[in-house]
Amino acid sequence: MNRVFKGAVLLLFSFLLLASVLVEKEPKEYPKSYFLEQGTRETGAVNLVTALYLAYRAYDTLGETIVLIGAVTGVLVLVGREK
Amino acid sequence: MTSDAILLFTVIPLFGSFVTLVEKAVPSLKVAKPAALASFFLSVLLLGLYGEGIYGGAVYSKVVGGWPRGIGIGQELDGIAWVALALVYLIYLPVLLYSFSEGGYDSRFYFFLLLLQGGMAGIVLAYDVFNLFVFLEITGIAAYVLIGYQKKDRALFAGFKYLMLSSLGITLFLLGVFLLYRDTGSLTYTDLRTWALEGMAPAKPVTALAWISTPFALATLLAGIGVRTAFLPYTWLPDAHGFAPHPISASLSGVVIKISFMVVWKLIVLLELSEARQFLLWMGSAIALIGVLRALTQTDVKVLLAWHSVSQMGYIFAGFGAGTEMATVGSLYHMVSHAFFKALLFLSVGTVILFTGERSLVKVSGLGRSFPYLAVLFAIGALSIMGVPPFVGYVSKSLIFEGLKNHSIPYWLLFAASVGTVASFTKLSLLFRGSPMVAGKSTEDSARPRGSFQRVEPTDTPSGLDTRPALQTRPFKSGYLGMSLLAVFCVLGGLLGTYGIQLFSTIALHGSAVSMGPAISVGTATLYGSALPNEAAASAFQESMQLTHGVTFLWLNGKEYLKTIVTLLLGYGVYRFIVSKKGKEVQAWANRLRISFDNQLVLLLVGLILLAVFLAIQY
Amino acid sequence: MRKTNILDVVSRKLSPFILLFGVYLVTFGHISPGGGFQGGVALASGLLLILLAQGPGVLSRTFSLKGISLVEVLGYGLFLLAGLAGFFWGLGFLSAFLAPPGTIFILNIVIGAKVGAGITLICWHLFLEGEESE
Amino acid sequence: MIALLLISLLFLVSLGGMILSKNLIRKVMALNMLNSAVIILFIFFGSLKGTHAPILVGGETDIVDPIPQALMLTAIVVGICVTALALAFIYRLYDRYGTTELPEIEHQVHQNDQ
Repeated sequence: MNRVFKGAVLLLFSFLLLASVLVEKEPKEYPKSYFLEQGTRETGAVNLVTALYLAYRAYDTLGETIVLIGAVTGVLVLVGREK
Repeated sequence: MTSDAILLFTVIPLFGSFVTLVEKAVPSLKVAKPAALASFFLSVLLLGLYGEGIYGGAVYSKVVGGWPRGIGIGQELDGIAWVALALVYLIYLPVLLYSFSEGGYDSRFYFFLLLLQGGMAGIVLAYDVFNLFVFLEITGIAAYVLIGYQKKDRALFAGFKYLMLSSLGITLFLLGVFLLYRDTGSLTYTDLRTWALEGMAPAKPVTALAWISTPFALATLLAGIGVRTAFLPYTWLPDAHGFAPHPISASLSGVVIKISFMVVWKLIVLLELSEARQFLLWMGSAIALIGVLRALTQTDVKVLLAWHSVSQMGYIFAGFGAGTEMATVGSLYHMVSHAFFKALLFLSVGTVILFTGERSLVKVSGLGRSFPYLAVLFAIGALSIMGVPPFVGYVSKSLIFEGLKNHSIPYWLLFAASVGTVASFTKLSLLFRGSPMVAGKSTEDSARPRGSFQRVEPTDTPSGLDTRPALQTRPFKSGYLGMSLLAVFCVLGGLLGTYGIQLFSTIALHGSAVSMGPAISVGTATLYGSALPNEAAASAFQESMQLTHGVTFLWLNGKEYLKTIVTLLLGYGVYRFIVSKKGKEVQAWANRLRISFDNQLVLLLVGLILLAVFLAIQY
Repeated sequence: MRKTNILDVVSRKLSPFILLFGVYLVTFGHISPGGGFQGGVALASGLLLILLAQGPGVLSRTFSLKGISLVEVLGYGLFLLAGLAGFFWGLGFLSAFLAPPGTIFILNIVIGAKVGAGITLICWHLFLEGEESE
Repeated sequence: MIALLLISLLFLVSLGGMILSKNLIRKVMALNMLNSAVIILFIFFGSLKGTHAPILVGGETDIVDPIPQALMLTAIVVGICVTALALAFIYRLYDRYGTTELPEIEHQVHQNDQ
């Protein structure tokens, strides 16, 4: 697969990407309005982002801590010397 | 059974992994292995509790943390998810038992093994696109590290390539999540489904080309997960599964690639992407043949098996792609049967490598007399993959072929692939047939104690692969136990074929991905109720597959037997050709065909563009 | 290139304040901008400043490698327990088991400690290239 | 519009860099850039409507969409972890093959296979 083919594939992909990304759109109102009213009352956090990732979507954060500890142990396994 | 507990499927393995970490911190506490076993039994218990509900078509949905539906993260246990979880745990036990007896794994190995199980359970239960992204990442990290765990140089290189390809795929998946979030404003599957039913119009397009954004978004989504299930750049799989530690390649080939395909299955059924099914049909049958052709030219036993995983996944794609009831049930059934016999094959061949220290067919053969029980286990696995009647492979393959009758070209491609499979497994069976030979020297005399695990110091290891320390004699009992379990599953899966079809037809068509069933959601209010479009089709299919018809279709059906015999004969013919002198030259030439890593990345983009084109046609 | 002691002096004087700022970010996460992740990374950068400026010897005088990995493991365990606590309270996994601000505050601190420990460990192990990793 | 163009350019440049570059470390850096490009795209889109940060101090209601920001915290840390693992792999590969150039490693691997 020489360079021309790679270039063609990249060009085609960039055409698709640009056509679909360069579109003027506004974010929707619904989920944001809910957080605006209920956010502080339900979770007690003034900072909505913290309320979101620690209360409403805490499951993502649990997943993310697992990714972090997985990476730390993985680096330890891969880089550690044989005992 | 209330739907609050479905979250335990992911929490139990993750808690088990926390316990194994305790052993890493305090080495005196030997808790890693018991924790791994305990998490197996607890999860299977939970699975059983939900069993009869799921069979009745119930769907359990729960939002984590009790928040309203569109706000928190949803979890759903439906028919497909239940089958996937059952598959995860049925393969997890033999892999665990094998790793106990193989030894040389410390508590960190079990940490990652439990992380893998927890990640897969999370993927299957996810009902939120971003949550799916997180759990895909967890399974990914566990898989990368486990592949390179024994730090052999080929495994490290394979693990690195898999990491880069899979991370590129997941980043594209994140791009797809963004595009969908932009158009629908939410991340849950339900809103995606309502958006898909309204014709997927991108909100208020400005530029003339805005219609491209939807097919592109779906293409990035599917291609992102597709990398994991050997969709288009399937070239990473032979190295990754071939050079991973033996229990890991069994677990990867058996389950991990299927779980990501189940997500693709859910998304395609959810968003009604019939064009994507066409793409799967054509690509699946092409991959099936390519996989077998590459497998025929391999000499390294595990890489040969890994290429067969690629081709068997091709069957599953083609079955799902065809879309007829028979083929869909066949595809789901083949996922289960492939997991059983591929895991058995990887473990049995892995034991041969452990016992003799040799990986290449040129160097080792004729072990039948010294390891008769291992030969029997291998034979069961090989016969199942060839689709020989009494075993599980026969049932699912004949279902797929039956479902593909009216697609002529994919049918013949898959038939050629079956012939190739028969040929390459007769070649692989040389391990146990012919004159006994280990590391190039014939070992006629060496009386090896039965079933014990004695590693012969490999004399000339070409690629410095197996540089383990010298002889370790240790009984291999729990390894054999694990493999015998898999063998029993292979045989039972075949003999109880008709009941299997009943179970899978109710699950595949009735309680399918999008709670298409009457959504008897136990516990919280009905969340995702939607009429079952193919209710009539499901019940009609169930009547057609009633016990009597099922039996006649499977066991008294002359045509199927004829087809199997023809495949076997043709396969033997191809085998004769490969073993002949001319065949060897073809093998040598084919082995020089290598695809560099950069081209694999380009292949991913090519796959994505192809998928986008297919999706655009429907749009 | 002669080793000047500007680096030592600056890093030794600066890192305590970075750590303090990190602790502030973590504890006031739910009121002011910041939170577990950002605070954790600030904490990690404080520690890594010493690691890079003066080498692992100085850092391991105050923060032992084993201690930090213990913090990591406990952080992970505490988060899981916090989730399970919600489950046992009948409200379902990871739901608010204390009065509204309570759960967020505790989870914030657990996450801050964990991310801080995690990133320090990653850089420390890569820095050590596995010489004396336990 | 210009911002979207710049972000997609960043995405394309890093994608091209990842595919065309020969050095493994450069590939990992390109992967990291790719990840950041998608993260910036998400957050930029979230902040199109609304002016203030999503912290409800003093009864502010015209806030930016908080969801992308919360999601991207996780995506950033995931990016870090993948990069850390990739670097660990590269360290081991360098330790064994003595180089971080991809063609050379592939050449040595094929040599071992013959």
